[in-house]
Amino acid sequence: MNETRARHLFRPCTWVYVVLLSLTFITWLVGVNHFSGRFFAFLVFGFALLKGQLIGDYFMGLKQVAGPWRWVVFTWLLLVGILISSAFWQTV
Amino acid sequence: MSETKKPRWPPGDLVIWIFIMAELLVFGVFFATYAFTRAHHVAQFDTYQLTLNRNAALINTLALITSSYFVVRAVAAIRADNSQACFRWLLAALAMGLLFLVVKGAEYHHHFSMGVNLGTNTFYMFYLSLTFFHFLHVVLGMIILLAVALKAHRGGYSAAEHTGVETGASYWHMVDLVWMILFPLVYVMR
Amino acid sequence: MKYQSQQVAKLYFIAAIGLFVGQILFGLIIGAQYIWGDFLFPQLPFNQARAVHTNLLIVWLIFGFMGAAYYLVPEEAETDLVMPWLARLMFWIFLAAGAATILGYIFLPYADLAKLTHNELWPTMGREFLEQPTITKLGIVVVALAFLANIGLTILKGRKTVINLVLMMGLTGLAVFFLFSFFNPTNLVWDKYYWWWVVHLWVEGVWELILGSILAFILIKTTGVDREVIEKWLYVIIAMTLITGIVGTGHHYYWIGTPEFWQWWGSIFSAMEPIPFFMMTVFAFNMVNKRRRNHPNKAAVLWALGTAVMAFLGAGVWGFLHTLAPVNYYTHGTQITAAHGHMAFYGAYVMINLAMISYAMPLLRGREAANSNRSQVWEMWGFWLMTISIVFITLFLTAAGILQVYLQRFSDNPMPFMEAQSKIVLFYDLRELTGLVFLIGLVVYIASFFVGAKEAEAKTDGEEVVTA
Amino acid sequence: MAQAFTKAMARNIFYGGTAFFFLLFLALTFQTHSVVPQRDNHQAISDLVAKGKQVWEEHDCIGCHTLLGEGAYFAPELGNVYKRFGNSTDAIKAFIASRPENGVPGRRSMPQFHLSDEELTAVAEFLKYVSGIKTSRNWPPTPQG
Repeated sequence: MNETRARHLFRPCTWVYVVLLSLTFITWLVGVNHFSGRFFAFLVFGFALLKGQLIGDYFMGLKQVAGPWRWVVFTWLLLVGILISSAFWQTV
Repeated sequence: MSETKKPRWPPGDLVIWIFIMAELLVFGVFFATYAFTRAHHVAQFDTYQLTLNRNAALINTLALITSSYFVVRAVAAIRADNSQACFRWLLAALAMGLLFLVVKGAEYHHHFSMGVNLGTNTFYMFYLSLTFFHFLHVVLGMIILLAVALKAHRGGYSAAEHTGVETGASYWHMVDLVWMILFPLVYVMR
Repeated sequence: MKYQSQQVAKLYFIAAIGLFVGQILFGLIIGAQYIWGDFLFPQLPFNQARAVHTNLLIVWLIFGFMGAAYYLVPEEAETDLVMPWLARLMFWIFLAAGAATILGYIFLPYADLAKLTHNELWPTMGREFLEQPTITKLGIVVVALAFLANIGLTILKGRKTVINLVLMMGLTGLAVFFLFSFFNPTNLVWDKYYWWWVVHLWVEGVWELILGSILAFILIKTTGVDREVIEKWLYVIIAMTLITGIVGTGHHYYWIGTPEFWQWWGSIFSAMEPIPFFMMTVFAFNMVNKRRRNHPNKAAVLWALGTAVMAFLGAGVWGFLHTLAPVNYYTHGTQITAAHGHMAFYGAYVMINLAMISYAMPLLRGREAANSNRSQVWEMWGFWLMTISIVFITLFLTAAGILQVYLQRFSDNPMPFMEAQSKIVLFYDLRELTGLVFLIGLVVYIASFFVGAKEAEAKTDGEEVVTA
Repeated sequence: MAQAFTKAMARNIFYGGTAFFFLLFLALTFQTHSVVPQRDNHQAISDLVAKGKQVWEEHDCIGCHTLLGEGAYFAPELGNVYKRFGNSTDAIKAFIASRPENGVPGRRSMPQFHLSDEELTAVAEFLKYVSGIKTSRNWPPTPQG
């Protein structure tokens, strides 16, 4: 079990790392340029949720898990996503 | 490949996952409260958000992501039974954590020298509370990683038994995960 | 009972129940004063009778905790208590000091009690729940130190179990945080701020360690579930308790001159406080479902499960009801608080004490494992009468509170306090009637110690049963 | 169960979590200490106010009244009584001094404490000081307390 997991982990995690960095840069670009409004706010927020899911799946290793624990991070992101979105929808 | 049997449990000791869920819950509530409070004070939040340093936040986000990545490599190393590599990756991760603390500390120093505190206004109340609460989690996570690193250095883990590494790693990723939301929420979205 | 020195617990349990009766009688008196304002006036003004009601509660709960510790610590440590004589001596000192203080509340005007005990030398009196004269407070510290030394040394000498360690931490915390009762600055904000370090960090902090460890002990004994499993859960539950409860203190810092940020911190963390209570309920029922044996003391199991449920309702649900700052803005200092206080104290601390007494008393009185069936039936009647009464007391006080909030704080023309009170007297009537039922329940409970005392012990069908 | 859910880890989280959150609590307390002086009306604290607090305590006023919402719920809130009584310490003194010895038939009544004039002044000054404490959102919600 551990060996299979290790083989899965090594390469994908580096790839994920690069994606995380890229998304962060885009978020930063939006930030330093003070881009505002629904499109940009939800763009970076969507990136944030995606990054969270990647961290959960690949860094925390939840992708390898079967059953309810597989969805811990996803559920959290979903709830937080809904709550924050509903608060921001009308006010950005 | 061997799709035979995925484990039912996440890596690390299950107790840490109960703790992680509790932490995520607290942060989640904190985030939602921030968002809904902002909706009532949009002008104030948008004004004072501009006083934050997005470059510092960028460095910190990169630091945490990199740190998390190093921790992933540390876990991979111990699964390959390489204690010393595991130790080195963890040290690298700790260095990134330290970078986070220094940058964040500089940000706090800037704000405090401007006379900002929890009572200044609602935005700063949230900014300071959220980031400081997270800051303390970085400190705690680093203490855990340090303990794990030292044990790895002593050869306390092996490919067969390294629950401790996975436990510490899971916690550290949670600290990272929370920051992924915090960064755009507090620094960017407007 | 395995060790002779555990016998000392019996004294403490008897005193606890005796003081419990006093507490309830004075509860009925002040309940009556809510209806007939001049009842016993001016001989026994409300404030003095209330001090008796609340102080007796605290004292008897502490007697119960001490008794529980004297019973449980030797059994867990697998060794006799190091100084049973000290436990006996401290019992009489504590009882005498407690009784003298209570009699002072009843028979002296409070100001005279303050003068008599030279409160001016070190003023600590006259703060809610800390009404005791300074000399009594010092006495409590002495008793607590002797008590901690006694059980601490016993634990050190014997087997160190998680239950003993957690209990010891809880009791030590109880003593340590009590020291803040000696800090009484003129600045009211700080007075109140640190007053909560006694009150909140007791009941939503260290007392819950005591509660958790006693509950874990009873569950190990009555279900036969593996100690390892129970201790693990104990750690998780108390971890959650303190993680949420310590910063949760902030829910007392909303309106006392402390800064606004406490409204956020307090609301967020105290909103999590029901979680450990919920976990405790799940845990208790789980353990009982997984039991390896049917313990003949069904009453003790009932009390243990009752504790878990009622603590969740009283502390968890009723606490959550008014813990968020925007709600608390209106409910702070009304009958809502009283409603929560009654169910939380009963559900968490009264019931855990009665659970422990229920488990230990038959053994202390020479039974093999349990009382006779008839005695247990009486005890369970006591359980239901008291528990259902407290539920209704809580509901009536909640109704009174909602109405009070509306009339006095929320409506367009806020009413003066006394006028609002006169509108809600119906609920005080109902509360008092329910209080009488509670008293009947208490009498039935006490009777259970005497009925069927000569009859044979209750037996279960078989010792090793239920494997699902 | 293949999964390790170990007692040792549960213990570590208990100790670590407790220490962590207690330190957090201390940090917030520290912050509170730096902010409270701007709102606690400490400049109004005099010897007379200190004396008044002692009179307040030695008659167990908190056993019936609430003060900033804390205490018993048998009698009115007094954190704002100075304002409710028209910003008058004399009105407070007069009220306390005039309580009937044997109460009011059928109704709640404050006891007659036989306070000296100095004590009356002190307790009134204490209540005046309390009314100057700046509470969040100016609690209580209405002048009625």
